[in-house]
Amino acid sequence: MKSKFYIALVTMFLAASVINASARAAPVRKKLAIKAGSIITITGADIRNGTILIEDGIIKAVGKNVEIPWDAFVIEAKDRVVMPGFVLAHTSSGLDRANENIPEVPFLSTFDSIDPVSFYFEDSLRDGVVAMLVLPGNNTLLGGTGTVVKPHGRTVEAMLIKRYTGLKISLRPAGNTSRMGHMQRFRRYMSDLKDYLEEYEQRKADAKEEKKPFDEEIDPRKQAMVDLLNIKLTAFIYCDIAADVPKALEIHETYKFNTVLVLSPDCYKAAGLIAQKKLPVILPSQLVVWETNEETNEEEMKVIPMIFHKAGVKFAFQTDTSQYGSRYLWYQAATAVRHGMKRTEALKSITLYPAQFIGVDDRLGSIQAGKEATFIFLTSDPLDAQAWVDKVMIAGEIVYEKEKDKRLKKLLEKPEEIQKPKDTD
Amino acid sequence: MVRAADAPQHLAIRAGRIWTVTDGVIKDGVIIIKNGKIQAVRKKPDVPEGMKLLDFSDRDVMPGLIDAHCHIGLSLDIYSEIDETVLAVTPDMQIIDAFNPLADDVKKALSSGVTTVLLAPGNKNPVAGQTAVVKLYGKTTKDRVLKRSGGVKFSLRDDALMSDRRPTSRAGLLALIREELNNAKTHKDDKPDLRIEVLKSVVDANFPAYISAYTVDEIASALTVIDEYGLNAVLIGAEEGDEIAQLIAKQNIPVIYSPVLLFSRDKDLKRVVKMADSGIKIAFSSKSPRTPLSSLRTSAITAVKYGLDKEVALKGLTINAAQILGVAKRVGSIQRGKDADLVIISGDPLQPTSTVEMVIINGNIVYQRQKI
Amino acid sequence: MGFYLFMENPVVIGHKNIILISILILLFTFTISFASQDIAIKAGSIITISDNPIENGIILIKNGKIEAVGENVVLPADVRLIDANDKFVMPGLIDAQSRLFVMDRELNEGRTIEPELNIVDAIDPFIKEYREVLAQGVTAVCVAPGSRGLIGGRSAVLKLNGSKNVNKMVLKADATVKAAVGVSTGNTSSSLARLEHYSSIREALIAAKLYMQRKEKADREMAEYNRKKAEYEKKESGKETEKKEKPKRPAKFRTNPGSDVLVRILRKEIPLQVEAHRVTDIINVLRLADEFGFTLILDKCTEGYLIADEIARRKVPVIVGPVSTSFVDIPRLEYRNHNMSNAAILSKKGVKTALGVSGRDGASSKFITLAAAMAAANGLDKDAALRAITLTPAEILGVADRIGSLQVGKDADLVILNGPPLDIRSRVEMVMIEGKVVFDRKSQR
Amino acid sequence: MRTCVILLSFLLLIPALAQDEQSEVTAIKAGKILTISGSPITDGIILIKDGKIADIGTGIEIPENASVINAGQKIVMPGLVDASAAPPVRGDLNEEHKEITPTVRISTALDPQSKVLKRIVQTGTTTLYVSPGLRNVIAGLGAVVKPTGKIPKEMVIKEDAALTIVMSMDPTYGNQTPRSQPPRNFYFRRPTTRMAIIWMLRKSFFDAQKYAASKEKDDPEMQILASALDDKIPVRLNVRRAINIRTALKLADEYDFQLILDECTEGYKVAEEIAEKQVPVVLGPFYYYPGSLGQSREGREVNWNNAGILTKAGAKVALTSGAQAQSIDLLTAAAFAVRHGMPRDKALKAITATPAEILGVADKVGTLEKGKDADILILSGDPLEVTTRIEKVILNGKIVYKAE
Repeated sequence: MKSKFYIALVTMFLAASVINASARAAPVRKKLAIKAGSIITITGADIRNGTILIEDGIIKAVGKNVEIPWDAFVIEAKDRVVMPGFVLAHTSSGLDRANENIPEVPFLSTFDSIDPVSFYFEDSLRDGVVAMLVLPGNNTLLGGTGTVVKPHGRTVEAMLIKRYTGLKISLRPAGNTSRMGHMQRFRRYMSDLKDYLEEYEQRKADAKEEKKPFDEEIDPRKQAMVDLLNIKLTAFIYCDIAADVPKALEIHETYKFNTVLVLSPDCYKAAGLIAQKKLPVILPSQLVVWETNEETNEEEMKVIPMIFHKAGVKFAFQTDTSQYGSRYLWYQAATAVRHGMKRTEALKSITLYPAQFIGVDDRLGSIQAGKEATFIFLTSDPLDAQAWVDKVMIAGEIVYEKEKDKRLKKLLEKPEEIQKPKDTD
Repeated sequence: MVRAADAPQHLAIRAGRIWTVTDGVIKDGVIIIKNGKIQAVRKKPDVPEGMKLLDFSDRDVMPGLIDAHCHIGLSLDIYSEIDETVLAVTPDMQIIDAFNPLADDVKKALSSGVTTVLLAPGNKNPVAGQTAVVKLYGKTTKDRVLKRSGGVKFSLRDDALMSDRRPTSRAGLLALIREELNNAKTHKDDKPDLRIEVLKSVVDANFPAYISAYTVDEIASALTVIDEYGLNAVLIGAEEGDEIAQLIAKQNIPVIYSPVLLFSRDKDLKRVVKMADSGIKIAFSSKSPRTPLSSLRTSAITAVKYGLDKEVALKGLTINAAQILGVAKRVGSIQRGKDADLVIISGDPLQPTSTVEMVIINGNIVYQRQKI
Repeated sequence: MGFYLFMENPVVIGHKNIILISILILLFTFTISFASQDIAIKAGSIITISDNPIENGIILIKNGKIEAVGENVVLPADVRLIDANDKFVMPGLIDAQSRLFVMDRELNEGRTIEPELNIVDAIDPFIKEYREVLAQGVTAVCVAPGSRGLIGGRSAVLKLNGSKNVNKMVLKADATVKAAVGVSTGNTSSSLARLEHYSSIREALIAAKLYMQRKEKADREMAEYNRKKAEYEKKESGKETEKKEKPKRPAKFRTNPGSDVLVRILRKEIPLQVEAHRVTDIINVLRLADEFGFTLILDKCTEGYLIADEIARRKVPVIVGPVSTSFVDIPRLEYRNHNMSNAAILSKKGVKTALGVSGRDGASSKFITLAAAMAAANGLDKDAALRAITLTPAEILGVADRIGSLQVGKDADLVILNGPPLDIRSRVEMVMIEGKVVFDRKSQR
Repeated sequence: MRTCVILLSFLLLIPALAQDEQSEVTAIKAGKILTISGSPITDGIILIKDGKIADIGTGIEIPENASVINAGQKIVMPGLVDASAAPPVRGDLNEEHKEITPTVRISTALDPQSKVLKRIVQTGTTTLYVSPGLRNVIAGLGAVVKPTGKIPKEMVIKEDAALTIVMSMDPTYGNQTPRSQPPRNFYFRRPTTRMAIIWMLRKSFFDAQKYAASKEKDDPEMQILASALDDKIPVRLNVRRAINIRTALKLADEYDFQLILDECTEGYKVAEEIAEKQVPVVLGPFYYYPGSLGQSREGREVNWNNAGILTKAGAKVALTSGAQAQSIDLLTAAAFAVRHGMPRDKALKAITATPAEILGVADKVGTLEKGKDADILILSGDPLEVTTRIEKVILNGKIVYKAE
């Protein structure tokens, strides 16, 4: 009787949420219980045959013997591995265009250029990513601010997790300008900003003195940089070569930014410097580079995550959709484990740490009571090459199921009838 | 400066040290020169009567230096005039036809102590043309030109690849060279063809092939070709030759090495040393105008700094070069009967602090250093 | 291998040289314990450069500085003794025309007036070449922006101490401001272009002069205002009678970092280092110096030997280089009248002459000794040649208080050789920077 | 204290390094040996004598002088064979002055110092096929090489392994018609369309047949084509679209030459036809999506399970790193092939035995059998796991790579 009432309620809820929930989404239950074969909590120990209790999309309890309320809807996942969804701390995909042509455009926001129907997001969901920070690309000195979204939803608003997060500063000189000029332009911008703020404060003070009302806003084109200076925004500084790292650190020191370093493969040389400053970094998608040993003339394999791991730097992985393997976050973690990284650390680097870097660790990144019920259901261990994402749940709502994934089917199965391919080329 | 015209018939040079190269260093010796040839090298400082004496008792004398590969006296704009690139295969081309003995750079070069050079076409043709061996001074063509045609220059360098002419690829380059050599091999004399005949004399191994190859793969393919056709070959450049030094030594192919001064990394500076150590006969070159002829000696000195045996270095500047170029009968050492090509130098020739003070070619004083 | 020891970041070990690394670690433990300890070097011959050479002398080093030099120096108890009885000791060499640490394609921003650029932003501390340069006894280099920019930016003097932290490498930032007049591009040079270089630099300096005056005026006004404001407020706090009207604040003076640098040149705070090759260009540059009275350093100065007297009369220092054109990849137009005796003639006429390699890449700086030797071969006397790659460049670049000679109080940057410095057979045995062994031949493979 | 600890560690290192020197006989003890040819051997021993496998199996007694590599419980498998790798050759891979260049042997231009080689060996590849580029209709002769040796002669283990012919659109790229403008260089030529490609092919085959019949034997190019036509040299046809695959199969029947299909992006569409003709397939690099790895316009209709579908149909498939994409290593390629539906054992064969057969070097490499080259990998775990790493690579009996 009572449960009937719930179902009715749920159908209403569904009707409401159908706008931003995709058609195949399962109904959101007020109370859910997931019985999982194994639970990877990230923060705590793994749990075999455990239960996760969810209420209104929030984790109420997780453990081996959590007692399930009579009115909870139970999801049986005995043969599944449940873990928090992957978090991607830096991407410039899913945008119609990653960069502006003008070097200094801090006032732009990716929120305005995210393309919700881009395949990128569909693929990301399939690959188990539940949150990503979309930042401008690396071709502009001050590229603009980023947006944290989930790869699910028909509109940017529906996808939105956190607006106005992080500002991209790229130390790679665009075109054929030099690094000297690039740094000069940056310092110029900052000194002009300083002048501007001084004058602004002066005017404010004058108004106060003359008892006049002061309603002058800060120039919206400068607002982002101002917020950077008073730590309302995080600076994501891109280093194109190792030699950029000392400069990034200098910027971090001088302006007291809240800094995350976005690194290119070459930057492994600077691991020591970064470790001293204890800055969080986002590793390049290419995890292995080769260096020619000048004595022996042999090619030596440098495993980037290991170098930073040994140096004691906290990092998150990122992916490159076009590249073999490294398009998957689990593959990145597995590669690190291959070369000797601790499994737990590797898993943290694709869940908890990126969540911390982009400031959503209060909701995502681990399975703990109080956090959002956002999981992926895997067919086997996440680092296993044969493991597939079977289901994705975001805030208690199943938003992806493999067997309903038509596109994946098309990519994996033989076409029914062999149609003659038309010759256009 | 003594004008070359009034060079005396007889000339005696007294020197603190005579670096004969072929038989050691003679202290306080005398060199007797007659009609531009070395008549005698004496161990005693006394000089016969009635002879013009140049007294350098506190100086050293060495044979004139030999630059085993350069493009001097060829033209003003060097980079356009040593490559005839319309055709890829031009064995019948002769560099001597482009040589201007009165060119400025030839005059300038006299102060460097270089007296003999190998002139070669550039690297842009797989089969580039015929080299020549000339002196930087001579009254007549006869005593200036040692060899009108010293051999055929081949190029396995990337420079020989062009986007609008065969060959465009390394594989194609080697296919082309094989094709040409095969044609030469199977050539019937009934239809005469100068180009093919020159190559025929090369594959018949009496006419030397100067093969320009710098990197390991270039040298490797050069060795393969040399081996396949049994060429009488000399490697030009061979900058990375140390990587396969044993193989070069095994086929005993001499090497005309690139200017050492073009390198700056220790690894590269030591390469020539490794090659010499594994028994390869080395000659130095300036590749002028890449580096001036005045830096030929500096190149050798730098090699010595990075471990090359001093004697090998000295020979690489003189007798070895002469042998590789096939002119050792006339130049390359201070010996009775050879041309009187001498350099008077302020000290040990392989010290950077010593300077060339006088240069003598065929008994003529062609350069004398002024006090500043 | 000694130089590995002072890198901030750990050496990543290749599977081949494990043993070597463990030796390193051994060395490391020792150096740690020696770092703070006093060092004494017993030397067969000490080439002080500043004073006469000392036979069988001792150099005492206390925390990185030279404590004492001489025949009879009293040694403290727990001193670490380095025996160099049969060896030569001289100050670390300086290449005043280096490209070491500067990344390719980062030398120039454009053919413009950009004094504000700073070469330090183009430094790559992670390059390996510096070890080879160090192994030849070079302990400091001056790197300047390239010659494409008319006023290319500020140069810096760097130490080869192996630090990966750029700020720790820099011995002196803003050592000079680099300018170039009449440097050909693409090996074509027109006298008109050369004149244009000269005049646009001149215009920049004139503009800077006006800027300076405006700035000073603005400062005066601001001071005046503050004074007025102060007494006005005093009145305010006083009784309400005879209220004076409130002083108006002058408009804020917008500073221009670029012009600020030029102002420092005009105030002789930074010397202007001008690359000029031909006589006409050199004369023009000298005229500029006369007109604006800044501190001038002539760079390259290829045809300087033709007007040595002119240069000498104005007491303008010169950094000559390259000594032999073989250090320039392809002979450029400016070097047509290159003369190996340039340095010799200039210094004979009493010009303060330093030597530079001005090679085609960073590693070329290792040839500085060769350059000196060749200058010596062409008439520069040997002592002057040695001075020209140690103390003279230090003086010209304004770092003579720290490096350039073996004098009490200077940094212990020194080289130990097994023979006279200019002899080709001599080998560098050990190199020290601020008392630390940064190169040691014994620990080489 | 610290010092002596280090000293100790450093003394302990010496024997470990001493092992590097190869003595006459080497023996590998391993927990599990994947021979590929037969069923896996547990606790087996491999004896290596002058670069070849002298013996393999269980309970083989090890000679005194033998130096022993104890692989403990690790997994041992044959060195990988890459049937289409990035060629260790500098510059242009095609001789572009004309479209038909059978005499071009890519092996003559091999660069022994190539970084590609030194890297590829560390990812487990011990044999690779080097092919000319794809810009010519008949591009030239490829060779099978090993990443060792100082000159090409020492590297090549099979000269003239296959004649590379390109039926994809690549040869048309850059060719222009002389109508709009007067010909400025040799790129004003055929083919500019697919039909012209096929036409040029037929023509050269036709000429080759004529040549084979005639007395005059003085044309090296025709000589090679002729020997391809009477099965002395296999023909490796680069095709992507299904229609081209069909044409290729047709041509093979028509001129009957020994056909190998190269790249074969749309092979899954015509799997049965390929299988029934028993034509081996060398798959190109794996593409997630069109345009992802810079492949040509033809790679539009990709299927992640191309390999799986072809194998299921019964075709002989080799997985490759693919000339363009150097970021791929063969083990990963196999792991993903399995992920996308290829049977596990087939995937393992597809990077060892099968390519060896296709390249005609099965007598030397591809499996762990007595008498074959001692190209051996020692792995930390299952070869198809991303978390598994290569501990040692042994090439011709010598350890060429050792993980730190």
